[in-house]
Amino acid sequence: MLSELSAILESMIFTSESALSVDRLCDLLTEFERGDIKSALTDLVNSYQERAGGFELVEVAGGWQFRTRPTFQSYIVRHIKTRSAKFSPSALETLAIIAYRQPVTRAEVEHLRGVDCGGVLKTLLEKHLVRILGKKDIPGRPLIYGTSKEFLEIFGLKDLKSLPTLKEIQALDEHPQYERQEELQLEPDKAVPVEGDLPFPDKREVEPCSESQP
Amino acid sequence: MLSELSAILESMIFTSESALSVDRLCDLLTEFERGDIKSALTDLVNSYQERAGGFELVEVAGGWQFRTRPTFQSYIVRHIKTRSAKFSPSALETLAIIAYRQPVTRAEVEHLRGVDCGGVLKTLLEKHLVRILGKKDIPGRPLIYGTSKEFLEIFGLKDLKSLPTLKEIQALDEHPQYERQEELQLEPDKAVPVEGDLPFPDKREVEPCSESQP
Amino acid sequence: MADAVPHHQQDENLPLLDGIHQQYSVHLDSFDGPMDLLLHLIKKNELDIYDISIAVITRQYLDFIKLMKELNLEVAGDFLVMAATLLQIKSRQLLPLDDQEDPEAEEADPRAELIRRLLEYQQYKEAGQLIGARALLGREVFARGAREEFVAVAQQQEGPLEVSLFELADAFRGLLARIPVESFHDVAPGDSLNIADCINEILSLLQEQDTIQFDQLVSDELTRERIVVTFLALLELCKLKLIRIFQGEQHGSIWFVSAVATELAEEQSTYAL
Repeated sequence: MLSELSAILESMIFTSESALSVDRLCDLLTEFERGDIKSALTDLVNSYQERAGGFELVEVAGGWQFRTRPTFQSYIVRHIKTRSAKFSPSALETLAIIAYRQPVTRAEVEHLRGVDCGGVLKTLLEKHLVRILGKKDIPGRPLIYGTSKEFLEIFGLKDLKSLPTLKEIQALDEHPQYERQEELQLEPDKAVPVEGDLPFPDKREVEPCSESQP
Repeated sequence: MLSELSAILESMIFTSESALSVDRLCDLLTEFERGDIKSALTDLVNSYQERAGGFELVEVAGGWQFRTRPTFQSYIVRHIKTRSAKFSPSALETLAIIAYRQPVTRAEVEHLRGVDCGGVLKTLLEKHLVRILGKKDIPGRPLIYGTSKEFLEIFGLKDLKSLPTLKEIQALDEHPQYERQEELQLEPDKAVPVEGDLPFPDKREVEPCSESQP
Repeated sequence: MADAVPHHQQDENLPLLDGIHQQYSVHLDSFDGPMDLLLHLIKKNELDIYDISIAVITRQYLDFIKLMKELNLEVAGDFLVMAATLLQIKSRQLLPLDDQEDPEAEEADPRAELIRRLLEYQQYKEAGQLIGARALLGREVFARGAREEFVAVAQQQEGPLEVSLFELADAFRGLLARIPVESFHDVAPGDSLNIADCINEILSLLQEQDTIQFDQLVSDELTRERIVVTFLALLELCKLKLIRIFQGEQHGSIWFVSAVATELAEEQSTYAL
């Protein structure tokens, strides 16, 4: 079992993006003595030493940081090198144009994006997300592009019809149109007070109460 | 002292940006048996439990990740900015409906909440908490929504089965065989894939119980 | 007398509004819709949700909408739809049951559908509260903050991922922003570099080593001109398909390799997304 202070220090060093110096830790933890913080740190270092786990607490660049042991680098790299890559914004944009506008030529994609798309297009072709559908029957016979089966698989789409239309995405911003019912007479027999001069000027000032109504 | 395998696993999980699943670990560590990997993971979890340090090894979104204990939040926020994870009651309500009822359409969510949900839904999509699963095979082919991996990660859920159990609904009257939301024309034969796995009690099987009213 | 008129008006309104105020003193903002308001009224009146008095609920619900209007709050259409539903249920309760109608097809209790919706809504509302009360990542619990520094290097050795032209340009922009303005003026116009020289320089460097880091190319003389020329040279090399550009991680260092050397390996590798 670690001491409370050791656990606190551990949580702070763990979440910090860079190494945390003793000075900084003392500044942050004013309720603890500097001496206690230092000895709690020593306890932590020792406990990681004894444990001989995958990482340890080391002093680097004048601060404390958790670092994996060099022994395990070969294992760590296995994960890092094969992990899934994220789409770059331009790749995603180009892919979106091809998906929604297919069959489409490179010139059309570039006209929409306003930039050269050769590189992105090549990457998308290499990743088998986009395929060449054929050649357009216009002067120059440019290649026409469309999305592939892999594209559907990656986005979990049954078919191209399942692609959400731009209209549907825009519809999220629209509220269903109700008829204006200002004149709806809810209880015509009761007089509605004048709208101005209310005894409570702001709705935020209406206080909540612990309602217990018999 | 930890075992070699435990230390290897620890180093890999420690450096991974997101939770690492057992499947992924087994794929990467072909020289070890799946059973050994699983028991080494259990050893690790136990060792962190006993240690009661600043962070622990938890299972989220189908994988393993180191996370700080909630107790230390007040210390951690002294030096790092919290990612503003603010959820309004309406966002949580909508998220709950989507989580328990997925795949679900916007119309179904709005019927349950009695209010337009376009804006909330868009925010949840932008925050990657909700994703579009496809389109429903009914007239109009509305989009269907479900929760994402990020949802599980942020809410610290192992999987959808770990969602808190819904309070059981007392059987209403002598007509328990009603169709759910008949006016929405849900296809009763359309099997909902995840629902069987959800902690949502099927109303048709719920026995009348003497329930204390709020 | 001039200011007595509004006072008088206020006094007249006070009793009624006070009554409403006391009955419904709640955060008006806090209702997430008509279902939420209905649940609140049911709890407030300590009604059995399975046997709610439509008369009581409808009356209070309509009073509430009126209050919202009096406070100049925009009453969302959803609230009015529910008002109509309540009024419809109320009127159906008043009507005698028509024996001619098929009793099987019609719900015996006109409230049944509403009660069902309320119960289900309550379920999700509570579930939402439970979910929201969890220790959330980035709010109560946190993942590791630091990145392992050797990872970028290891990445480059083992199997780099492709980087987009955009990220390359962004790295270039970032580099330009870092250069002090003075160094721009320091460049003597006489010894300006040309792109062809720079291309040859890069190609000869690539013969000596497998990979070059972008920063490495410009580290010797960090001037605006040098960076611009190097960048243009790299773009030209890219266009000629003589080099390939990689980035280990997002915002990580950018590396160049000779395209000729990697062609074989490239064909064998599969692209993971």
